[in-house]
Amino acid sequence: MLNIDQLAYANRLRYVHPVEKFIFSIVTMGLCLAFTSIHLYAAVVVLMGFGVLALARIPWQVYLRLMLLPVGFLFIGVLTVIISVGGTGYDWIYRWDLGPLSLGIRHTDLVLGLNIFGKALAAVSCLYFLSLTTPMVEMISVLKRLRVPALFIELMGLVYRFIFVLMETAQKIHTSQSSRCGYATLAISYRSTSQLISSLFAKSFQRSAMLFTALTARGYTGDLQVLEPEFNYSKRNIGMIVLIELGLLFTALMFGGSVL
Amino acid sequence: MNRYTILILTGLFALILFSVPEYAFAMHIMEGFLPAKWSIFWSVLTIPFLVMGLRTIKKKVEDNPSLKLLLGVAGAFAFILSALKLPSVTGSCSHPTGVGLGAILFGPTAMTVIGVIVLLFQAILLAHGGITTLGANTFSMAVAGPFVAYWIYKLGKKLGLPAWLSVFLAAFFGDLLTYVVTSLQLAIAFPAAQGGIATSVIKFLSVFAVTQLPLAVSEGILTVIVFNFLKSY
Amino acid sequence: MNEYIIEAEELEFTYPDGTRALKGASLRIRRGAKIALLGSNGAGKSTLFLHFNGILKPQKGKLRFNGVEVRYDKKSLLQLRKDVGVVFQDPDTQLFSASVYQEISFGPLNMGLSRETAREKVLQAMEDTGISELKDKPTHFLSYGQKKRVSIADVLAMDPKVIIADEPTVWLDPKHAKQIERLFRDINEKGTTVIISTHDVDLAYAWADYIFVIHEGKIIGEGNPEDIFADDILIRKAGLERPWILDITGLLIEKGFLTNKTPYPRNKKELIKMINCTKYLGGTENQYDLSTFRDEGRDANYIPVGRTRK
Amino acid sequence: MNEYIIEAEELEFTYPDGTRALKGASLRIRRGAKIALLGSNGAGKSTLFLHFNGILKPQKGKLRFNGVEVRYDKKSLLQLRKDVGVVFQDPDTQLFSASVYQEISFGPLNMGLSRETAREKVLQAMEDTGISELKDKPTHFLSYGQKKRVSIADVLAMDPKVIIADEPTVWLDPKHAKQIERLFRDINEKGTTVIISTHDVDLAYAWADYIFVIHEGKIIGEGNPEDIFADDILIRKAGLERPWILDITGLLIEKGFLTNKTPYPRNKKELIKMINCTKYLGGTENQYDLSTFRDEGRDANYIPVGRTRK
Repeated sequence: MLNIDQLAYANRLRYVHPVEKFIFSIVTMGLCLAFTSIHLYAAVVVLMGFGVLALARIPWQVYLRLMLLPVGFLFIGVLTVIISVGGTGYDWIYRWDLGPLSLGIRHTDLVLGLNIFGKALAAVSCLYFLSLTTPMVEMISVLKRLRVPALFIELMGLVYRFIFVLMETAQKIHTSQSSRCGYATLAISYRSTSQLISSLFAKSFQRSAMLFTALTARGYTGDLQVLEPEFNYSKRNIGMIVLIELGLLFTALMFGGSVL
Repeated sequence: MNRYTILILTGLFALILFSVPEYAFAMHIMEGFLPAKWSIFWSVLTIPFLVMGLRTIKKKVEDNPSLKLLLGVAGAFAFILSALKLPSVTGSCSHPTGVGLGAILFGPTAMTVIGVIVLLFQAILLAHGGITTLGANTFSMAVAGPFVAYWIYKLGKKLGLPAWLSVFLAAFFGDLLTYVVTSLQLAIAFPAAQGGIATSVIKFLSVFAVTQLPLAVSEGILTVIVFNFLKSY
Repeated sequence: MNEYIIEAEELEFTYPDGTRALKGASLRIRRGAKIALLGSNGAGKSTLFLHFNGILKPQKGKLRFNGVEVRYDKKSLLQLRKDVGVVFQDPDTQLFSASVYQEISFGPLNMGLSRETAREKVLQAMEDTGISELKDKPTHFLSYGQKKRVSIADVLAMDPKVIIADEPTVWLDPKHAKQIERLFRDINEKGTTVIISTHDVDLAYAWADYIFVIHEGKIIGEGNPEDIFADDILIRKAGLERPWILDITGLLIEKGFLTNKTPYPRNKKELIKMINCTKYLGGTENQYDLSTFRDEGRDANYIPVGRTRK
Repeated sequence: MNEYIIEAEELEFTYPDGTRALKGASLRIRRGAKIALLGSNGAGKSTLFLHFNGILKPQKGKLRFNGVEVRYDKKSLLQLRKDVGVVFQDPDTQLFSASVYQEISFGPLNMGLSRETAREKVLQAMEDTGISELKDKPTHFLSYGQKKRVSIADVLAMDPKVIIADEPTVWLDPKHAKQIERLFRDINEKGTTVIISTHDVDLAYAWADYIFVIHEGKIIGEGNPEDIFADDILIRKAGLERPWILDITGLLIEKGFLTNKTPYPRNKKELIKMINCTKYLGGTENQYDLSTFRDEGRDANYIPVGRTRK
């Protein structure tokens, strides 16, 4: 289930400074959001694909599957935008009359839909570049440098750690239930699921109490201070990032780029 | 294009709706889907709630340091819950939001903070939702949903409804509102040429109603069962 | 009825994260036997028994239950899970219900038994595991040893033909560990095949009729306990140790204090009896009568057959 | 400097749910010793060491650290927690951070050390526990044994004077259990007092200099391992067993195969060496040279003093 997390710890760009990776993907994502230009979107998708596949060496099957993941939402969303209900007098490409109403596709909507499609795909590839190359621990430390409140950072760290602890527990309970014929019918599934949830909740509660004891034993009084991992900036990388972003900006401005 | 094309398109639409359930059913607006101004608008609108939540937690943690750990573990719990397959009356499976349960147990403001974190992790670790749409998703899932669920629960208690009914209604409407707000957000961003936002809202509401209405009922029932189990613990 | 209740042929299984847990594991479990599946942590024990119960489906290889190949449709799976019960290692995660009674009734009710029949099964299982007085207690108030018993009753209540227990005595103090050992012996005597998966060589040696040694996803040896532990290379390869009792007895025989004309003792009690019988004759002609020192451990007269080392 | 680093006098503690966990427990821990706190499940071990670290405050009785009575204000508590480190049984409840490096830095930073000093302590602790290569790994990718080491490094990085470990070898297979045992011996050799709470009599006998037996919230016996396990009534009362090695050695001495002029062996290796040295002289005048058979277990020359059985 947490394939992305696993890959983030094992990819070839793991030891590149997280701030460099963060700035690269967020600025690119910002450009995609700011400009409407199919050329820009295509360039970003190719660029990020190159980064993920050739530089980070993420297996292409995995990347393909990840790219297909949001397609469901994308199709539904885009189709809902494209197909309109309405009267006459517009630039219909196709119209289907249903008595007083008509269902159809307008030219402007189709262009809008295609733009949304391209933009979302480009933005998603930026997100994947970031999440596939930067482990969460380092992502959190980037947020800390960005002056996100300490409480938020600490909670993020705890949530992240305990996602794995609780997931293991949930899996064990699920296995144990399945091995005793849980989830056999719909009614049994309901019962099994709710037992799983409530038992997991009770165990989570106990865990937090035990964690409190264990941390208090190490002097916890309310703050979760930790040392930050150390990385070295690379002048070469920073130069590359600046060049690429300028190139993308140029692409956006040259090829029908309009600011939304 | 002729009507056959339309039929094929509709068929394709239905196919996607049911073949990619994991994504289609989770009401998270995907990365890059909202125009820039709306991304910024929803983020700005969410920030006060987040700050309020952080302040409340901070104050409470000063008196009771164990609360921070409880919230951290609760956040992880919410994440697991959202990734859990849920038995559904339509036969398909999807995600409970846990919005109602969380709001009743921890209060709506704390739920906002936990919600942002969970949504951020979902975006990064599961590719559900996104960073640019984090504000919009937070507003629907971690502000509107929890607040309404919390108020309904309180109201139900005041009116003397049976506990299970208050819990059911809170979870049901919390879930439902999440879907209504998301549809609204999409409609405002992409108003229909004729009929404007109102028409668009109807379009999005009806598209997602197919899956979200049964889910809201499922979530309601499940929350009641879980609540009863928790009471017996 | 087939002589072997479970037969696995060249099972292979790789987890989604890339861990190759089973790399062609083959074994045949004789009906009614007391089996130990012996291996160090991470050898593939858990993955193997999750196959026996149909939780995992082999990516390659075949699994037969009672001579019939396991199919993975819903109905066959339910039947298999009814027939093969698993007692997991950590009762803290296995127990998920609020009360002991509710917990134990989970299996029988899922099998579609009527409430009345389920009730009988639950009460019987509670009696067999000696926890009748805990019926209405909430599970999270129980001691560790009690939880362990409840988790055994969980499975017993489903009347399985095979019970698999994962490291059943870990974390128990000596007294409670003995009780659990004895409980599994009693369960076996009523006709249930019992498989214990463990890294505890003393337990495997003292308790089992027959041992399978698993290492890196393969069965690398099988046989009766004496033969298994006589094979030094096998034991070392599997990252295990010899039971202390064999080391000491062997040494005492070598030094002439005990004779080598007798079967080896299987636990401390037997060794003590054996030493006590020694009349200190200078290690020549001491003869032991089996019946005088054989303890309650495994059957004295179980002779393993059909050994098919791969 | 006080001879005893921790002194507890008649500690009493009842949990909010009514469980009377301690009913007047008294003991004195000698500085620099290797101590085992031995008792069956639920005897009060955990409650007792949560007092040593100031997590629980005794409802009656007194606790002294280094001769000074423990006060429960914020500053004294922080100092006590720096001085007395606790390694909890389940590393998954102790580790709160996904990064091994950040996890270990938590304690030192709480002590108010500078980032630079804290960094050094963390790296040193990782080296001492042999986990330096795990620095960049996330906690959730570690094996159970590795997590255990991280949880020990957590505490070591704080430079405590006393380390308490709760059931440190449970769930580990023999190989990894040995490694952890050795790790605690090394830590002790550098001058840290180590207390292990366990129900494993073989571990306590082989490892500890001095043993306290706890039963139903009271210390019911203390002494060096040989004396403790010579006291049959005590052992039975505490729901424990004698280590097998003592039973067998005792019997062999009784039967005249070994002489009783020598200290008892402490583990299998020593017993084997001892039997091997026997020249089978009819059990009369065998003399063993300590240095030839004493294994690496506990110190040969530690002589417990100041025994004050309550």
